[in-house]
Amino acid sequence: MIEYFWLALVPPLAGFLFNGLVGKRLPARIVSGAGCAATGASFLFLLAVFAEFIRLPAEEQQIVHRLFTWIQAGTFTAECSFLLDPLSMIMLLVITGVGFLIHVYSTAYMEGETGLYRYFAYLNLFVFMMSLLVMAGNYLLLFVGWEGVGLCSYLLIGYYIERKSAGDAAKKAFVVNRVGDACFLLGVFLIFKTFGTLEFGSLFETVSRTHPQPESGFTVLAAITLLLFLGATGKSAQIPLQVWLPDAMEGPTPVSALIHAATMVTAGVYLVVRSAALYSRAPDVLLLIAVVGVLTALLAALTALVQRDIKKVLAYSTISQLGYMFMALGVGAFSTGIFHLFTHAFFKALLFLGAGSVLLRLHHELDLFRMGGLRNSLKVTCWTMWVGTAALAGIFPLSGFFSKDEILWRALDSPLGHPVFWVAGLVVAGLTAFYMCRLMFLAFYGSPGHGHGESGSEAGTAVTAPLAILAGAAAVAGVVGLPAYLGDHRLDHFLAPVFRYSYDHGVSAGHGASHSLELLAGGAALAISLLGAGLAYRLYARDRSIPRRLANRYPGLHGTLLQQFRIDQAYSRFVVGGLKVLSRRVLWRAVDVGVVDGAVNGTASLFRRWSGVATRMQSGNTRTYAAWIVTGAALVFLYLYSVID
Amino acid sequence: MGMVPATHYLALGAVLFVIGVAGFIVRRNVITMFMSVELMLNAVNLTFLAYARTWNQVDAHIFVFFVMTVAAAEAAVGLALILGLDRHSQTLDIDTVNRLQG
Amino acid sequence: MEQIVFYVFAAVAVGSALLVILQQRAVYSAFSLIVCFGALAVLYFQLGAALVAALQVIVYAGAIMVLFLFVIMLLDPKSERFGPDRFKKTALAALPAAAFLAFVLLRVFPAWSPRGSGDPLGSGEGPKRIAHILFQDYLLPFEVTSILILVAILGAVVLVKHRPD
Amino acid sequence: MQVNTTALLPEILLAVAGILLMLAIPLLPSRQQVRLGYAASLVLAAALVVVLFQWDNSGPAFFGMVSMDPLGGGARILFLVSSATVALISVSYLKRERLRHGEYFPLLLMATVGMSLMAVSADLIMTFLGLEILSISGYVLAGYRRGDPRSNESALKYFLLGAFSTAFMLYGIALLYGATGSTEYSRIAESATQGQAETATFLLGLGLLLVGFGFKAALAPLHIWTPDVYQGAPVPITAHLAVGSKAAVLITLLRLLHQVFPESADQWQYLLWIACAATMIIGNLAALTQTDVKRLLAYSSIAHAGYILLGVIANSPGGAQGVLFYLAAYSLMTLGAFAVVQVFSRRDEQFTKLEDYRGIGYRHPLLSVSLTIFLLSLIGIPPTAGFYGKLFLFSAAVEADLVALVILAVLASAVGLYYYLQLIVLMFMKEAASPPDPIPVPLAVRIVILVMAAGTLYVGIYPAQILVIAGEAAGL
Amino acid sequence: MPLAAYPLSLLLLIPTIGAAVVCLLPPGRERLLKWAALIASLAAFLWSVVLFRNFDNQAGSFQMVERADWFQAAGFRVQYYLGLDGISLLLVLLTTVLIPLALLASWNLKDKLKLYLASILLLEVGILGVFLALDLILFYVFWEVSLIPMYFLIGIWGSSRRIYAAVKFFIYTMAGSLLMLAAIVVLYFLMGTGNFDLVEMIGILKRGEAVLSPEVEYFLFGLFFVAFAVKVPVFPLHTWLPDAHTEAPTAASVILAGVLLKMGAYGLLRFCLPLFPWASAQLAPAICILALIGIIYGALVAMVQPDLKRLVAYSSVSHLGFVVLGIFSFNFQSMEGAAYQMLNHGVSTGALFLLVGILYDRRHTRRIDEFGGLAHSMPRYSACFFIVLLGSIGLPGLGGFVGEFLILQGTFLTNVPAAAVAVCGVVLSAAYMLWMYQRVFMGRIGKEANRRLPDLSLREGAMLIPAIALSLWMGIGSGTFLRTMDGSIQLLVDRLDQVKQAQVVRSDVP
Repeated sequence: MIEYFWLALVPPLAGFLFNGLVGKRLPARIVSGAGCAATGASFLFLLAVFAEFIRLPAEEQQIVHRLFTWIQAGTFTAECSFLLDPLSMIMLLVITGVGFLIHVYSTAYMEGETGLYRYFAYLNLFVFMMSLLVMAGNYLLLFVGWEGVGLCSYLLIGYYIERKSAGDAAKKAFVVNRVGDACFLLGVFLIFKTFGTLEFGSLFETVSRTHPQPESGFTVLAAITLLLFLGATGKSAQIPLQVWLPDAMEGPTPVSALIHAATMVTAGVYLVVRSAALYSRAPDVLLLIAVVGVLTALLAALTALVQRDIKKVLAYSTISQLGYMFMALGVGAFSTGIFHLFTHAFFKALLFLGAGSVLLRLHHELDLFRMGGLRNSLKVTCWTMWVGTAALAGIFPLSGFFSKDEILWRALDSPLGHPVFWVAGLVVAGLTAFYMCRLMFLAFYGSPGHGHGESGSEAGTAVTAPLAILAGAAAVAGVVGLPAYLGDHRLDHFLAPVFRYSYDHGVSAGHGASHSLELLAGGAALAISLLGAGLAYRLYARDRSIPRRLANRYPGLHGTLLQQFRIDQAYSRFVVGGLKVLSRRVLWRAVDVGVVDGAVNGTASLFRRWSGVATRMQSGNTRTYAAWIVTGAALVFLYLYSVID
Repeated sequence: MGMVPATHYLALGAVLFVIGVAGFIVRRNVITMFMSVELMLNAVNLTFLAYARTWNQVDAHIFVFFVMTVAAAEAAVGLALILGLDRHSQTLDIDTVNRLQG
Repeated sequence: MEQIVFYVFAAVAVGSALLVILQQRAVYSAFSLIVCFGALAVLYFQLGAALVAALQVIVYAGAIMVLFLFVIMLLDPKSERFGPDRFKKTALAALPAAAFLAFVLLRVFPAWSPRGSGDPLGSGEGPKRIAHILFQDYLLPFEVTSILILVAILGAVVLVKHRPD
Repeated sequence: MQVNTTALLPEILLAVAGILLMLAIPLLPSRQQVRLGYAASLVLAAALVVVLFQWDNSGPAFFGMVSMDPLGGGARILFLVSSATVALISVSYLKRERLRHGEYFPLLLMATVGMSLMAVSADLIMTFLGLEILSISGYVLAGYRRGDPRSNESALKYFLLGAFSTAFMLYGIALLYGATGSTEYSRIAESATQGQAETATFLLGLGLLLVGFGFKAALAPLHIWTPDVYQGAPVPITAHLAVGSKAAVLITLLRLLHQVFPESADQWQYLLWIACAATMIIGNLAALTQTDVKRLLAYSSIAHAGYILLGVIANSPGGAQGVLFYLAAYSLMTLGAFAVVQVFSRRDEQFTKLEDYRGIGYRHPLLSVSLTIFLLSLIGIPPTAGFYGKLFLFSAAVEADLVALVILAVLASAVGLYYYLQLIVLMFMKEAASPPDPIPVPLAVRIVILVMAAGTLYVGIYPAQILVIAGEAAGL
Repeated sequence: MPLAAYPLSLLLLIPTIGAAVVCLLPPGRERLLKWAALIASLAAFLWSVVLFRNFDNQAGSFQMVERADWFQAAGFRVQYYLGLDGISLLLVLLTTVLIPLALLASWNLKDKLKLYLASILLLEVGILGVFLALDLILFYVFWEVSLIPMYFLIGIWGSSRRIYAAVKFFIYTMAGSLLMLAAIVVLYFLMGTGNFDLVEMIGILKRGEAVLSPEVEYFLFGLFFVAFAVKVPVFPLHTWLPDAHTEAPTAASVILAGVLLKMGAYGLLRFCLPLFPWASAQLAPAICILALIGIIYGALVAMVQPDLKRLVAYSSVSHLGFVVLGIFSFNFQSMEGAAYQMLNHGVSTGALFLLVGILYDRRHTRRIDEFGGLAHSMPRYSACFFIVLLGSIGLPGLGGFVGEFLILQGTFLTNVPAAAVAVCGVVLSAAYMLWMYQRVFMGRIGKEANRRLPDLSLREGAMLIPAIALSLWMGIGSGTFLRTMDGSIQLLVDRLDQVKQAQVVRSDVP
């Protein structure tokens, strides 16, 4: 059965086609049922595959299936080939598992929507594309999934088509992603040009042979990895392409949970880890990734501090956490990055779904400051979200603690790490705890906000069950990656075959540092998180006037934070606006209509003018005509004069 | 008795020809223009005859007959057309004949 | 003797030719033209073309010019009024004309004085030889001129005849 | 030396028929005079048959005044077909315009005699006389619409300027005679080859001859009379001037330059190079802004004369072949176009403005589709005769290293596209302004249009036959 | 069947007969006329499928060759010489696919229907002839024959500025092709074969039996290139295209964008490269720059167009820039990609024009700001539009990606900066297309007129489904089409390599 793992793609695709083609005329129950069933089937199938997979010896945990040759032109070949290895296995499980829960949640959340068939079709398509992305056996097929999830993201962000903002956000997401994709493509070209293949297996093997040692400086590998990383910044919303993700919250909340928190945005992380064989040989690029990760994490966390929109807070949090993951990758801790990806998928999905539950209750009121006091009416939501918050904030012993702690530790401990990363990570951890607790206090505590009373309740089991399951997962998922002082890091071992061609910097080996130091570092992180939480409690649970006063006193700073350091505005003004002006005023009106077409029409009118000259010869006067004849004769004489003698 | 060189006859022919050309361009009266053409034809005839003498041939004399015939034929048709012009516009001024132009 | 005749009549020819184009009234132009033709007839004669000279007087100065005069009198054209800038225009035209003449007179004609191979033209044999050539070598052109004249007659008839049908 | 009367049998036939027709005027009642036109066409056809039978005849006749050769034969075919076509489209025209038939057709036949003589002439005097017959009948025919001042003006301008240029040509002949002592083609060529002729006089004579022919062939800047004359002349006569007359002059020019003046090729090629360029440019440019169809076609014919010069300048049998082929193609399309214009112009030639063609495409499909074919052929788009005409001309020119001139021709004809298209646009793409107006198409004209259209297409699809004839005529 | 012995002639004959039948049928019977035309075009399609199946992918040379003297006289020999290779085969197929769709698109036309149908069928003959002809004169004849019906289609059935557009189109193209005619004549004399046989000429040049001097080769290449560049269109010669596309009726736009532009690119592949490889190689950098300008410039200008058709038209400028870039990057991938992109552009842009036409039929405007929120009133239509649009912007899984990818990949191998710039085109295409989609389909329905627009009809569906299916097939099963081209492209590449090697030799000996 395991060799048919790629059949996991079939149910979501079938679901997509079913809902897309005939869903419009079917009742909502069938539509949503089909959507859930497709993802569920895929998940179950993959569980079965996993059961078999886990039993294989480590060296056999690399199954390639070649379906057909997709593109072939001369020496260039792109197969439609699938790869199942621990990395894709774990990704697939997360995608379909979390995806299934979110499908189920959606049946309730999206109830009554007219375009339900579209929604589920897109969602299934997304699961298909995301699975394709992680299952792909070469860069080009990966790119198919890569673009495919971008497309689904576009469709789902723009799901509420009548909203202009949704359309804008969708378009922005796609176009910004395309910038990254373009770089990705260039990376792919360079890979082919350099190594002549795009298949992961043979490529990594070749690389390990031709480039046994990492080289610093601007090598070919550095160029490749840099280009791929630029692609990853698009998908994973890192600096400089982070601007689309906050806007992407225009989509339905479950979509935000699935695509813009749990799965799609982590594709960048996946890409880097998948290419670990390349990245591990380009230390300078790794450093850059770490720097970008840290900066993004800091920037997003700071921005999240002041957001009023509940989903925006979560969105910035996501960016920040992704930055964390990249920091891990940047210090060479690839499996740690995946570990955080794994845990993050649960708690961030949970948080978004919780937020969705709040929105359902409040009829899509997004402003945190108009909420409050929901803890009584939304009990399940409240406590599950606390679990999620705690996990995100890295409170022991929830999953987030382990993964985040490991990242911080690697940043300090890895030969590629640096204490600065660690310190920055600590700050982000504190900030995270602060803004998450701020969110919780604002939403669930204090006096009820405007427009809603104490009455009202949870939306139903379709909502609460996924919340509960995710809360459970968020709580315990850390067990797969216990730190050395607590036990076995199973994830590391599981993922080990993935990195067989990577250059081993000795990241996980430990550098003579003792467990105690690691323990100390973990304690520090925990302490900082608790500090952040406490501060939030002080500022938002008890007396909310301080933040307001702060904001009033430093409007510039507040605005800057609120506007994400105004990067987005700069982009839209200078890049987008600039291009529009360039296109409309310069290229179209001036160059195309003015110069190029002007030259054409100008030639035409020039000919008309010359025509006027030619017809002016034709005055109608016979004597003038005679003069012309004499002129002609004179010209002949003139020539003959020059010839004769 | 010295013979006048042929060149002098040729020169006279050229002068008359040029006078004819000038007359054609300068004059507005259609008949005068036509007379200028006749002048040009006579200049040609003189040239023919001058060359006939230098070549010692009579062929050129015959050419002159033909030219005269042609001149007569042209005169017949031309004067008929001039009569037509007068009938249409009661003028012989060529400068007024410019209905067709452009 | 020949030289005197030539220069006198050449002067007459050029003078009358100038008068043709400088007279304001067409009638005077016609008279000048007749004078010019007469002067040319003399020169033709001097060139040994007695028959041509005779025809020049009879056909050209006689028949054709009478036709001209007839038409002129019939239509009675008003005298032409020359524009005020006439002299400027004339000067402008005179320049290329002078250049052309200089070119022809100084470069072309002097370079060439063929000595013919044919027999010299006896004064009395002229018409006979001409007839001989005309009706043998130039038979076809001669016949063709009849067509030409036919065309001209037909043309004149068509163009002048009053309302047809 | 022999008279060899049979050599000129076609011309004699035409001349006699012309005289007979003339004599028939008083005998026939005016109603019956329509038949004169058909009789003239028949005579022309008969002459054509004679020419075809005599195709293999060659050698001099009439004491070296004329000389039979394939070039003359090919040219005569062209003239006879052209004149016959003109005769056919004239019958209904004369009837419609209430003009006399009696004098018209003899004049046309005589003009044909003139063209024919030019084509076979072997002596400058003969050529001159042929040209004069053609010209004088042309003056008369151009002024044939006596009631119309435009026609008179046209004829008068044609006459005055024609006579003026004739004097130039005669002067040239005189100088050539002076330089060589003869007017016979072969003798002139001979003395030039042997270096006996004095260069200055010879070249000056050649130059003046070129001025005369350039005028008749409407080469810039001597084209100046053409638009006015073409516009004012009766439509069939415009066709005659644009096709038969022009072809006669061009073929004679071709023969003179290729056979009589090959020694001075450098000089006349240089002069014609400039004339060719100027003609193509001025013809096409001036046509751009025309509003009258006849005038437009006049400029078009100027431009086409420019293209034809390419073949003349090439100074090779291939060039001559190109010229003859082009003339054949040009005759087909131009005669066809004028036939359509004749029908469209209606009573008193009221409708010759471009605007009058607005929207007629769907009302008179036969006429408009045929006209479109002719116009496309004039543009040079396959599969029409004009395309191959251009191809063969360009080939000859390229072979003679006239690539620059070919490129110029190409660009000029690209400019020229516009005015042909304009007419197509008006016919098919604009709505008619006035209510439909029936246009009677007389049978003879209908046949002419159909034959010309079919011919244009046929030659455009399968040019071999015409090409072979042209090649033979050019001495290939 | 004796005709089966002349497969390519039969292909030309089918639409010709169709046109003749349409002309002969009584004008009143509109349905009959339309069906006759449609059946003729479908028959041509089916026959081309048969050709496709019988095509031997292994051979790179011309197949199903038909060759006979057309005429031979006075030193001129013109042949009726048809042949099919991998590149032309696919373009033939594209043509026969698009023509029925174009006919369906104008199913409701009433005005001068007969002339219209006959024009389209004649146009098909001309286009097919261009792709099949192997004699330069024959090629030129078909080239021009395809021009006239299109001129009439734009000029008679176009919208308000149709005449300007038609005349501009005609003069632009004709000016280019007249230059080509001059070049053909020059080539004819230089080769000295006494005929216009393309295959023979290439053979002679290849074997070195005739050598063109650099000046001559530049000159001839330039003349050919201008003719084809106008048609493609390459950057500064493109301004006829927005006008022509915009003013043309839907069917004509479809054919114009779908096939006619390909004639230019095809000409580059068929004539410019194999005949003048040296000049091509020398000028390639400059041409690549023009192509890049076209890509970026076309995309940017498309972005700000207020008119749907104009937008699509400028997008064609951008897409065809990719094609030219691919051709002049001179390696197997890029050239095959270029050929593939030609196909894909034909399908996707053809479909886009069909879609815009559908909208125009309903609202009689193409202004983007007249629309908005159409996804509500026309969901099926918007879905189709979106899929086609994705194909156009090169989403993997649809046809556009394969072509674009191969072009870029190939270009990257030889010219990294060019590929880097061209990649920007990928981003921009997403930008202008999605922005347009947003303004037309998303948001609220602003104008009352858009509220009750009927969704796709069966007929309209029938013309879109094949296009979409084809796009998907080309995106996933690219092998079907790529394999047919391998041999032909390989020949081209070999020809270019030959020159490159020769150049090495030449530079050794100064």
